[in-house]
Amino acid sequence: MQYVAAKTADEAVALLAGHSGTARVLAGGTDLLVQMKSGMVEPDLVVDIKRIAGMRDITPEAGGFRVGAAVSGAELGEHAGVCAMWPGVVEGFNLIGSTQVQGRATMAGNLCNASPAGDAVPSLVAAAAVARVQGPNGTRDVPIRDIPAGPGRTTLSKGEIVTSIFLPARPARAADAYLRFIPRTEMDIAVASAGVSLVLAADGTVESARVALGAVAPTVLLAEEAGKVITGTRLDDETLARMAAACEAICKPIDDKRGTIEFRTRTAGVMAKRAARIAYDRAGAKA
Amino acid sequence: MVKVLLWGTLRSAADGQAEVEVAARTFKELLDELAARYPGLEPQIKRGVSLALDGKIYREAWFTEIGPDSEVVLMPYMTGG
Amino acid sequence: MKTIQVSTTINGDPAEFICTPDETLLDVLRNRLGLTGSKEGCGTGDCGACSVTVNGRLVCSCLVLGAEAEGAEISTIEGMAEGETLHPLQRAFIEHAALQCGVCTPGILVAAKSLLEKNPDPTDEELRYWLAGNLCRCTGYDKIIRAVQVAAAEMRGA
Amino acid sequence: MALDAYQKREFKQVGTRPNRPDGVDKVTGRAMYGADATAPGMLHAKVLRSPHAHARIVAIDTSAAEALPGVKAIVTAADFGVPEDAFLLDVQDHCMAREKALYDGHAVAAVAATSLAAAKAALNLIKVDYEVLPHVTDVDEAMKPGAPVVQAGRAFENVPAGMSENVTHHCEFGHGDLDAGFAKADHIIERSFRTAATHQGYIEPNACLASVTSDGRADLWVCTQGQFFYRTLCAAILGMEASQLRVTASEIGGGFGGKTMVYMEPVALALSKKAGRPVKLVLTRDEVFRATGPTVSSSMDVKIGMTKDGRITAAQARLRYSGGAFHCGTVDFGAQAAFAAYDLEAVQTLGWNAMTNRPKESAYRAPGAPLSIYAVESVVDELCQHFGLDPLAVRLKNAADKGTKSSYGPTFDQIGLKATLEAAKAHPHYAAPLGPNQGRGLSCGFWFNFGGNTCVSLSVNTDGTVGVTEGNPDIGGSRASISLMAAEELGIPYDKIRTIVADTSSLGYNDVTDGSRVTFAVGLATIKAARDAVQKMCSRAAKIWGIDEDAVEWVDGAAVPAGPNAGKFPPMTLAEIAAVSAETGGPICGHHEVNADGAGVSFGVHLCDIEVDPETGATKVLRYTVFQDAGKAVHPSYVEGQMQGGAVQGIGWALNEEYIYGADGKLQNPGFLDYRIPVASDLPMIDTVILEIPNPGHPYGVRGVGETGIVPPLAAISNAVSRAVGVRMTELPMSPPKLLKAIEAKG
Repeated sequence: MQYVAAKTADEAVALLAGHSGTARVLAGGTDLLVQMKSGMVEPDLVVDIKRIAGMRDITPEAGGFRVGAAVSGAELGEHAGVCAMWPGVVEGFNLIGSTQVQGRATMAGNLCNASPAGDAVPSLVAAAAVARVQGPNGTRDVPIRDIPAGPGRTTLSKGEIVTSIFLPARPARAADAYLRFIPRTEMDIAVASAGVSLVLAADGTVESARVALGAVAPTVLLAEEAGKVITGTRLDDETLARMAAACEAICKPIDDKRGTIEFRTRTAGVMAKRAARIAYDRAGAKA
Repeated sequence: MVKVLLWGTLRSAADGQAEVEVAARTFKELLDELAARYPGLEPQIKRGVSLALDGKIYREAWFTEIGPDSEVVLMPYMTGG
Repeated sequence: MKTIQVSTTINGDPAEFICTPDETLLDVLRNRLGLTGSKEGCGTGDCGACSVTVNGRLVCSCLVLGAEAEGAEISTIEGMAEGETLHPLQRAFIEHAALQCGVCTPGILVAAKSLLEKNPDPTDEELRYWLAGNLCRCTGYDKIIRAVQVAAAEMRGA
Repeated sequence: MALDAYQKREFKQVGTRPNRPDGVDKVTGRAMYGADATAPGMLHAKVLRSPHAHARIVAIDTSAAEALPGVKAIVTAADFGVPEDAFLLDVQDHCMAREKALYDGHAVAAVAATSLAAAKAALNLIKVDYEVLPHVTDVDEAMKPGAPVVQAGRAFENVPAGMSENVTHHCEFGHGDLDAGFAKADHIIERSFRTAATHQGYIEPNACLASVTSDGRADLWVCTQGQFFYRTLCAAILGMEASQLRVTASEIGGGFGGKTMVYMEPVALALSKKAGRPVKLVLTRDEVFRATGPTVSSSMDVKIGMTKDGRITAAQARLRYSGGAFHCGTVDFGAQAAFAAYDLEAVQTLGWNAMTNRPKESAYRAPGAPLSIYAVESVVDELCQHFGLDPLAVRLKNAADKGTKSSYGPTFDQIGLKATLEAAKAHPHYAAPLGPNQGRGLSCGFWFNFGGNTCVSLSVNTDGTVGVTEGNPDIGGSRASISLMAAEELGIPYDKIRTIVADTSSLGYNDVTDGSRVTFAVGLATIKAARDAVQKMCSRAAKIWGIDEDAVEWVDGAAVPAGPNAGKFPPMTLAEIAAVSAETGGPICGHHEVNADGAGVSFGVHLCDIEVDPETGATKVLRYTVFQDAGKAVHPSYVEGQMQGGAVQGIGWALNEEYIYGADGKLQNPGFLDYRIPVASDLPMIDTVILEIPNPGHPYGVRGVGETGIVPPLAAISNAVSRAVGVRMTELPMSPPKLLKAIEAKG
């Protein structure tokens, strides 16, 4: 195996594009090193992108924030601006692993690992965040939703890397939230999860909402119907029950050691309605 | 004579008796006598037994003296974690 | 596999080592530098026994490549006491029986120290969540939480 | 006067909380554990493991691996003999599969190479030709006629005819007329329970460093609960004489029973012998889960009859345990312990062990008892609910006491159950209010405890300090407790004593650190070794004073003239006597060797409050209190630590920990990510109440405390959860999917 700490994104792209064997990008390494330890992957080339200028920066842009691909959970969690604007994105990302893992893990890595249960992804989908992808043919912006192709697979082409994630600007009365279900309080993979981002109208009703569900399908689901159900409401119990039902209706989970189809479906709805409530209260508090 | 209480699974090897009487002054004599009188008990005795004497459990201790009125209970060999 | 030469600072002292590209920082510390205080309980970031700080960030050294340590400042359990003087956390762990077998203890101490540097007065809940990645099978965590709070109070001068 | 019998006394040091002697090493990273040792020329070993749950090994071709540069030795079962002794054969077969791979993860070959990378690469080059066989991993399935036979011809003579060949063992305990007893009951509840296998979950993976030299001598450095037993097993498997194999116990990173058995140590020795170099073998966490530990899994039926005023009239339990692919007698302990807390006229417990394609069971804290007591305490709780009776009052009404004929035969001597129950009843926790979706559970627990083979040597140094040499690895602060007892007996300060754990060549045989035996038995031997030294010191003082040695007493760390000579000479301290020991007859040492009995059974009661999220089945432990009889708490902090640690392991077992097997017979969760032991944020503080009802069989009244603490949590939590959700739970762990299903089925 060869290890290269790339100095520029161009260098990283060139290395990855030009390599014929198994190549992997190393950002936080919290998935890659585990896979290497277990023998799941034996890369011939590992390209470390943490030393590329800008990769560890969080930069204000167009009223929102651009988060470099190598920004760790701990770093994002310490950024007051992002925490205020996108609390749900931060809390989703910060739920990954332990404090120790937070010192290393990255959102881009969580996204590109393409686990249906990745905790950073539902909130990013709900936030309509956009990944900037650089490859041999240049740079393109891709909605987060379109990056994962299935468990462990992405839509990125050979040589392409995510260099940053853009969190768009928000109106004042807006907030988001993320909840996942795990059997313990920490250190587990989500059994079902939900990210909810919403904007309130001046009268305190929901003006628009995006709901995303994790761990209940091969990729994160955007629950469009659930978002519609809560739009125009104040999230009374009856609305939330309908929203949960709308979420359950689109779940296509698997049975495995972490949960049953029935359980995942049920808890996805519960997480969604609870996350919606939190986002709603947060947005209301800002108003 | 000493009365020895046998646990359930051993009783079939001792003509169905729950309690047998043997002439013994020590554990060693007791185990030898049991094995001689009831050969069906021998495999378990070889694997190991503990003995409770008046409520106190002994794992080995051949020469522990048994009084005529002592309560003697045969138990599986104890281990732990 | 071609080895890589790496220059770092470990516990305040310059350190150089060579490692293979797939070798973890934990392997380097334990096998190449003789710093066996960091323990491997899982090798997959699930137990925290190998906790160290890299440039001030708490990490599992089993999830860092040795090669990534180039130019970094690393702190391990071996650097926690100053000479003969134990860190207040170390002293509190002994005085309050916060260890039994002791194999998780180095990682927990490194992690707790890292928290108190950020937050000198954590609640029990903040402390428990911070330490959730440090498994202890012996103590049930009770005495660990108490000992960290005792040390935190002492460090605050309370 | 029997010196080993309990005598009431005022303690000066026992009962205090000094710093542990290994503390500084452990907080500075200096302590040397299993994987921390190296040796010149050391090789690294890796084990090849079966990917199949059950397969005949048709052929193994190691030639390509042997040809790999850096590979120095490869061993398979062909490198070992076939022991005649059935127990030893099982131990060896577990370390290295002989004819069949019996479970997923079973070792089939091992490689020693100059680097770990080379050893790993070599594993990939070993070709094993398997004939995959049908497998069975569930105990009830394994007992059915026609089940795949794990090993043939292994049943004991006590197994009734006509059962599946997997059933190796059967037991029955109890007394009285069950039919008559059940006829007297106002209500009878019969329920079936299941528990998953769990792992001891020690944080330090098994590790050893083996060095065999060409003259046949060998050294083994290993994390173990018992270096002497490891020596016995390794020497027998390798055909060595015990004196030629020195085993040194490293510091041990947790064991809980799981490090009482060899798993790969004989393999490391065989590799070292073959390669002619030291070999280090460290298991990965995945290997620890797949091929060491775990507990039995179980399926159980319990039937109990009760009168409406809360008296149990008859009780019966049928226990089906599986200890994996080998014979296992753990069901004996489960069957004996099941009803130990109760004074019963009619009681019967029946047990069976069935082999399954799982790793060989290893002891785990009070092996077998937590399961059967979980089932019994659940049914007792449900009967209390049925009659609307207070669960503590019902337990007190039926509690075993001095003079009770126990459910396993003997009549109890002094026991602490009633005092423990009374303490729980009087505790504010029992009366605290509960909120919605919350429930309170309680359970009794019991463990036998034992003593065993113990040898201690105590040397008085010429500077007035004392060394204690004992032979049991310190897994929870025992060196501190041993030093305290020596200090108490000698009358010198605790910090003048250093207790060390000896290797197998430096001391007589000591049984493994198990059965909660160390503070009891090693403590007893230490006290007696100290008394032996005291007698010698009194004799030296008598000679110096020119008086009869019977006229010298030991008071507060000094020889004092007594009787007719009282006051004639000033006291002579231990340091003063030691300083002139060369002049008065040579070194002064005390020794004691014993196979200790009379450990004294131990009871505990746990109280816990749980809140259940009715929408997800998530549980939260809100409050937890442990009440346990310690006989005498030598170092109360470490007694509390045992109680807290045991409780939390039990919480894990009750709520989330389990071995999950797929339809393919493979373990699905061999890692800390999906084998979910409790993390700090899952738990509240664990309150403890230590009771001290002296054990008549120990000079200081000490009872073992290490194991009882894991027994009550399973039922205490299940009872709390069942009460919180209004559904009786009968399967462990009560993971959220199971709990939510039960809640939704209730409607």
